[in-house]
Amino acid sequence: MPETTYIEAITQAMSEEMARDERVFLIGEDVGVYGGAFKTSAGLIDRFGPERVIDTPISEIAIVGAASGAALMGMRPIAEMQFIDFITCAYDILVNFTATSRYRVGSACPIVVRGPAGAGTHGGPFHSLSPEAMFMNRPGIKIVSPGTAYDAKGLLKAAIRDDDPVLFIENKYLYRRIKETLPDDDYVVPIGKANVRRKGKDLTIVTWGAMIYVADEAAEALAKDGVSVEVVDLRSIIPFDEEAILESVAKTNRVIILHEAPLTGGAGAEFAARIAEKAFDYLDAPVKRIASLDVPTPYSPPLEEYYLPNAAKVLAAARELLAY
Amino acid sequence: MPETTYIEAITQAMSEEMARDERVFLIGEDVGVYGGAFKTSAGLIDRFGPERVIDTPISEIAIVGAASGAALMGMRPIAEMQFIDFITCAYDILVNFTATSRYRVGSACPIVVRGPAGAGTHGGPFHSLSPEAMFMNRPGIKIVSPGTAYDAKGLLKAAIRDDDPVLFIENKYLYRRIKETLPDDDYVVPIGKANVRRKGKDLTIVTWGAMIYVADEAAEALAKDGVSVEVVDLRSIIPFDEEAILESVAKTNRVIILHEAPLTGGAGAEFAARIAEKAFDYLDAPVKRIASLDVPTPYSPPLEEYYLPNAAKVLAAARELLAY
Amino acid sequence: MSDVSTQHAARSTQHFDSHGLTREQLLDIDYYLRLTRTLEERLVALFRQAKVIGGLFRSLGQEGESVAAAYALDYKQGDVVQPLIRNMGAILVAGAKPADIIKQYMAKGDSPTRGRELNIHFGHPARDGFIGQISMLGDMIPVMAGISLAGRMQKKSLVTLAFIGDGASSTGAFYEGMNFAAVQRLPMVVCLENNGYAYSTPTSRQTAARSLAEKAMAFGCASDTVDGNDVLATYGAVKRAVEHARAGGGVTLLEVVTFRMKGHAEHDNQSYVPPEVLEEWKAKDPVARYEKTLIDAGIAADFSEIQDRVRREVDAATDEAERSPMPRGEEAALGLYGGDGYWDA
Amino acid sequence: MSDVSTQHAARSTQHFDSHGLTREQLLDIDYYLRLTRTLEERLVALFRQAKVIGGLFRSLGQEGESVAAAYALDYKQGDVVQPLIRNMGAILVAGAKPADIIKQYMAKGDSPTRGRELNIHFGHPARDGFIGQISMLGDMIPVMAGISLAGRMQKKSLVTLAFIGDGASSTGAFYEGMNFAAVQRLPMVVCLENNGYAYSTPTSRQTAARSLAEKAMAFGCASDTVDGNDVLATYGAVKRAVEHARAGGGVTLLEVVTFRMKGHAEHDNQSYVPPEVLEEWKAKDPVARYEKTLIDAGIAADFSEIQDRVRREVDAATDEAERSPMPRGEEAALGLYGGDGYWDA
Ligand SMILES: Cc1ncc(C[n+]2csc(CCOP(=O)(O)OP(=O)(O)O)c2C)c(N)n1
Ligand SMILES: Cc1ncc(C[n+]2csc(CCOP(=O)(O)OP(=O)(O)O)c2C)c(N)n1
Ligand SMILES: [Mg+2]
Ligand SMILES: [Mg+2]
Repeated sequence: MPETTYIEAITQAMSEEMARDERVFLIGEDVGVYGGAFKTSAGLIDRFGPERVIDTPISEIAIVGAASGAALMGMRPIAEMQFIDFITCAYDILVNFTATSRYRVGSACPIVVRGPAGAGTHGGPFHSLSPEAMFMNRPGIKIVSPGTAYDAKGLLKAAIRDDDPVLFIENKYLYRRIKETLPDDDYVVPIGKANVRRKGKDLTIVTWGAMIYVADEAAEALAKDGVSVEVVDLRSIIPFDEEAILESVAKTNRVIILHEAPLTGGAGAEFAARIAEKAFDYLDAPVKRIASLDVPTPYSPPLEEYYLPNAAKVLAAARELLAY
Repeated sequence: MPETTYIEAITQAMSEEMARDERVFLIGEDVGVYGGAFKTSAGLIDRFGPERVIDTPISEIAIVGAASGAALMGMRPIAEMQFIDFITCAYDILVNFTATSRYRVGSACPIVVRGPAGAGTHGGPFHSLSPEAMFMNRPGIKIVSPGTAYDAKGLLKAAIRDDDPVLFIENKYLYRRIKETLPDDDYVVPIGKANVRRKGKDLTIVTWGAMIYVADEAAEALAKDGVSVEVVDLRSIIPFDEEAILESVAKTNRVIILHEAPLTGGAGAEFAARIAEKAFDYLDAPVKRIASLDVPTPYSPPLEEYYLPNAAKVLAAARELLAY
Repeated sequence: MSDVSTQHAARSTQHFDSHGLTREQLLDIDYYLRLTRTLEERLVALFRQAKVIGGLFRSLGQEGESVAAAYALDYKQGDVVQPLIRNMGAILVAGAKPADIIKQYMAKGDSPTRGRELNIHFGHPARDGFIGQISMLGDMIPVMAGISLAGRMQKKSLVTLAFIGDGASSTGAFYEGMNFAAVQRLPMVVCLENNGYAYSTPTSRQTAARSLAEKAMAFGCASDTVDGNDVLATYGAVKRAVEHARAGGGVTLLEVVTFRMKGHAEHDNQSYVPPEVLEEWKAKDPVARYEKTLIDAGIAADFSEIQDRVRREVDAATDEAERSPMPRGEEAALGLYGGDGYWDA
Repeated sequence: MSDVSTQHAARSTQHFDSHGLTREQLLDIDYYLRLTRTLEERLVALFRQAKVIGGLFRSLGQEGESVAAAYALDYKQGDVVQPLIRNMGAILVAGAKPADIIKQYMAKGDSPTRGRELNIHFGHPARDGFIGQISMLGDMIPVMAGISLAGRMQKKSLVTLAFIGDGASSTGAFYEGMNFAAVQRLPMVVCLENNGYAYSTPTSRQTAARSLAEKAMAFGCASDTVDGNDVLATYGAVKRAVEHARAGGGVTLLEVVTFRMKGHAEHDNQSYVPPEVLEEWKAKDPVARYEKTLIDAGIAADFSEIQDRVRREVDAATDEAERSPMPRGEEAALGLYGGDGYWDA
C-alpha cells in the first residue's frame, strides 16, 4: 500500500467528503486554481468545479462569515485560512457568530475552519501560531489538533460531519515530514477521544500535534534508563478526553503536559488544572508543563529553537519529577 | 471627603493623566460629544478639546490601529471599546501588531485599551464578556482587572504610564454600585501586584474583578463557622503576582480560584497550574476553580444567575476542601 | 411616483404609483406599519414597568422602510431578511409573531431563544425567512452573503435582504462581506439606513463619502438612493433591486434616507440632535404620510379597523407573553452543541 | 508627460517632464532602481545557496513605483513610508541599509530586529522614516493613520505614504483605516498597487469595482491612477498627493498600475499567469524604460558608473551580512516588555 503524508491525508479527507456529500464545499484564498498555498487542495477544483472550490478575495471575515451563513442553510463548508495565524482577522465573527449560534438561537452552524499552524519552519511571528488557547474560553467551537496522518484524515472527516463548528489545526511542520499507511476504508477519528500512543507506568506525557514526536523522543531516552513513559496524544482540545488524562495519571502518578504554544494561558494550563483538581490524590509530584516561551515566535533558527520545547527540556522535567 | 464611584475613578484617572501629560488622548466611539455610552468620559471633550477626545466611526480596527500608530510616535493613546466585547473585532491588530511590536522590532507601543466588561447586567451574549483569557496566550499585552474604585484609578494611571500595551478591564456591574473615599494625592497601583484584601489561614480564594465581592461574601459566611479565609485580589492578570498566590497557598494549604469567565481555558487555569507545579508540597487538598459555565453568557436573569459563580457555589467548594 | 397603475389599486389618482401592489396588499402594509408602531409602544410601556429586561431600541420614524423593504421579498421562494435592532417591522412582515417578540424582550423561557438572546436576535433563515443579527455590527453582511451563496448552490432562486446602519457601514466586516458578495454576484439587497446618527455620531463624522450610496463604487455593485420615509418609493426601490438580484444581476446597495426619531435606546434623550431637525423629520412621519397617500388615492377612508385589529393582537400577544414562564436556570448548561438534544425538544 | 522643464533637467527634450527633479536627483533615482534590482538579485543568489531563511519575495517590475513613490517624500520633515514585501526600493530611498536588509533575510543577530522578524519587517517611523509591515494584510493602514494623526497632534507637517496591494485592499482593516483617515482628513497617501495578482488570484476575482481607484469614492478622498512602470509619472502623481496632504487636503488613494513579474514568492512559478501577459509587461520594464528616458532626454549617456557603485555596495553589504553572527538562542526570552532593557543595549 502506498504511504500517505500528513498533507495528503488532509487532501484525501476533503476529497472523499466532497464526493460523499454534495453539501461539502471548500472556500478560501487561492484554494481553487492554485490548489492552496501548500497545495492541500490540489486537484479539487478540477474534480468538483469552481462552485464547490471557491477562491475568495483576501477577506478572512468574509470567508468565515460566508461559510457560516451557508452552514445555517444546511451546507457543510470548509473554510481555509492560508495560514492559521490569519484566523485572528476573523476572530470576532468566529467566536461571536459561529460558535454561539446554536446556544443562542438554536441554529446549528457546522463549519470547519482549517489551516496550517505551528512553528519550527522559521516562519516568524505571523506564520507559526498554535491557536488553540485563543478559542478555549469562547465556548461553542470544537478544536482538534492531529499529529499523525491517520488522525489528520480521520479527524477532518469527523469535523466535516460534525454538527457544530470545528477548528482543525494542521501542523505544517508535519505536512511532508511524516508518512503512514492509511486504511483503504472510510474511517473517522472521534472528536474528543485521546490516543494513548505509548503505554507506560512511571510518568505520563500529555501532548498533541507535532509535540507527540518530542514526547516519543523523550520517552525513548527515558526507556533506556528503565523509565516507562505513557504518551497520551490528546488529539482533541475541545472537548478533550479528561478521562484518558486522569486514568493515565492515576496509573503513573507523575505528569508532564507538553505543548507548542507559549506556556502562560496555553491549553496545557487547563489540563494541569483538571489534574490538580481531579487527580490530586494520585499525584506523587508537581504537575509540570513544558511549552514555548511567553513571547511571539521569533524567526531566526537559534531563537526559534530556544523558544520551542524539545526532548531535552522534557527530559530535564521528567528527571525532576522522577526524583521527586 | 466625597465618595468616588468605580466609574468616576476611571474618569478621574483619564482626566488627571490628560492634564498631566499632553501625549495622552482618548479615542473611541461616542467618547467625545456624548461622553461615552456609560458617560465615562463625560466632560473630557470640554476640558481637552476634540483633538484629544476623538469620536471615531464604528471601526474597532481603526481605533486600535490608529492608537497603536500614534503610540509608536510617542503618544499615549487610550482606546475605548464601547463594550469590551467589541475588542474581538480588533483582535488581530491588537495581538499581532500592538502586542508584538516591541518584541519583534524594538518599537514600544504603549496604548491602553479599556472598556466595560463583565456580566450580571442581563446584557446577554455580546455585552457580558470577561476577555482576559483571550489574550493570555498571545504575549505582549498586559492585562489588569480592578475590582475597587481605588484600584481602578490607580491601575488606569499605571496603565497609561506603562511603556507597553495594557488591556484595562472595567467591570461595568461595579460602575455605580461601589463607592470609596479615594486619596486626594496622585497615586498609582503597580501592575503585577496582588492585594490581599482579607487575611486568613485556613483557605485561600484567588480572585479579581467583581468576584472579589463574592469571595468576601463567602469568607464572611465561613468566618461564622470559624473558618479563616484569605482573599487574594489579583488585580493584574498579566503579569500576575505569582509570589502572592504561592505565599498564601503555602500558608493556608487550600485554594479556590474564582473568576467570572467560563471555566475551561479561563485565566484561572493558569493560576491553578502554577499552584499545582510550584506549591504542590503545600497543598492539602485539590485545587478548585469556581467559574461561569462553559457557554456564552445567557440573557435571561435565571439563566445568567445559574451561569455565574456566586457565594453559595464558593461555599460548597470551600466546605469540600476543608473537609478533605 | 410617475406611473399610473389603475389596474392594481382602485381609484388611484394621477400621482399615485402602487408599484403593482393590490389594494389588499396596500392595506396589508398599513397593518404592518401600525403593528410595528403599536407593538413598540407596548414595549415602551412594558419597559417603563420594568418588564423588559435590558435595553429598548425604538424604530420610530423608520417603520416605513423596515416594512416596505421586507414586503418586497417573496418568502415562498425562500427569501431571507436580516433586520437590525430597528427593523422589527421587517421581521413582522416576514412572519415573526408579536408574542414571540414580547417574550424575547421579557426574556421568557418559551421565547424563540428560550431566554438566551435579546430582543429580535432570533430566527432561522431557512425555517423562518428571517435571521436575527448579532450585536457586532457589520458581521451579518458576510453571513448574509453566505446564505445567498448557499441558496445559489442549492439551486434555489432566493434573494436575501440585509439591513445595515450608517454607523455599521464603517466596519471592516461590512466591507469584506459586500466585496465578496459583489465579486460573486450574489442575489443580495443591502438597505443602508442613513438615519442621521450612529448613537451620538452624525453620519458626517462616520464617513467623508459624498453619499453612502457611493460606497457601492468600491464594490462595483448596483446602487440607488431612496426616501425611506416614503413607503411606496422604498417598496419600489427594494422590489427593483430584488428583481435585479433574482435575475442574476447581483448585489444592490440601496441608501435609505430616514431619521432616527428617538435616542439610541430608551436611556438616551438625544440632546445632541438639534431640535429643529427632529421637528423637520417629525413632519415626514412615514406612517402618517403613507396613510394620507392611501386616503388621497382613495384606497381607504380611514384605518380604524386596522388599528383595532392591531390593538387586539398586541393585547393578546402581551397577555400571552406576560403569562409565559421565565426559563429554569439549569437550562443554561444545555444546548451548546448538538449532542444533548436540547433544541430538539 | 506634457511640461517642458528645462531649468531643472539639462538638455531635456520636448516630451520630458522632470517633475522638478534636478539632474542629480534623476540619477539618484536611477541609483535606487539599480540598487533595488541588484540587491534583490543578490538575495536570489543567497536564497539559492540556502542562506536566506524563509521565503523570498521579488519586486521585479515594481521597482519603479516603489522607488519613485518613496522619493516623493521629505524625510527631513518626518515623512514616513510603509512598504509591503515588494517595496524594498521604498525603504532604500528612505535610508535603509542594504546590509541591514540582507541581515534580515539571513536572520542575523545584528540585523535591525536581531533575528526576530523577517525580511523588510523593520524600521521605526519616528527614527527611520519607514516602518515595516506585519504580515496580516491591511493592518498597516490604520497604523499609518495613527502615525499621521500623531504627526498632526505633535504639530509636525509630516506626510505618510502607505503601500497596499490589490489583494490587501479587500481587507476590512484597509477599509476601516482608510475611512478613519478620510474622516479625519489625515495627511496620508496610499499607493494601491494593482500588480495583476494577489498570490494566484487575479484582480478581477478580488473585486468587481470598475477600478481600484474608485474605491476612493467609498471614503470620499482624492484619487488618481498612474502607470507604475513610468517612474517619473509615478513620482509626479505621488508628489502631487503628498503636497495635497501636506497642505491639509487629506488622503489620496492612488492606484498604481503595474505587474508582478515573478511568482508570489520564489517557490511559485506562476503558471497561472498567461505567458503573453508576462511578455507584454516585460517590454514595459520600469528600469530600462526610465534609463531610456534619461538617455533620450540627454540626462545621461550610460549608467555604468551607477551600476558599478551599486555592485560594490551590494558586495560590501553581502560581505558584512555574511560575516554577521546569528543571534544567541537565549535572547529569545528577552525584550517583550520594556522592563528588561533588552532593546536599550
Ligand atoms: C462592532 C460594534 N461596535 C460597536 C457597537 C456598539 N453600538 C451598538 S449600536 C451602535 C450605533 C449603530 O449605529 P447605526 O449603524 O447607524 O445604526 P442605528 O442605531 O442608527 O440604527 C453602536 C456604536 C456594536 N454593536 N458593534
Ligand atoms: C490577512 C491576510 N490574509 C492572507 C495573507 C496571506 N497572503 C500573503 S501575501 C498574499 C497576497 C497579497 O496580494 P497583494 O495584496 O495583491 O500583494 P502582492 O503580493 O501582489 O504584492 C496573501 C494572500 C496575509 N498575509 N494576510
Ligand atoms: Mg444610524
Ligand atoms: Mg497584487
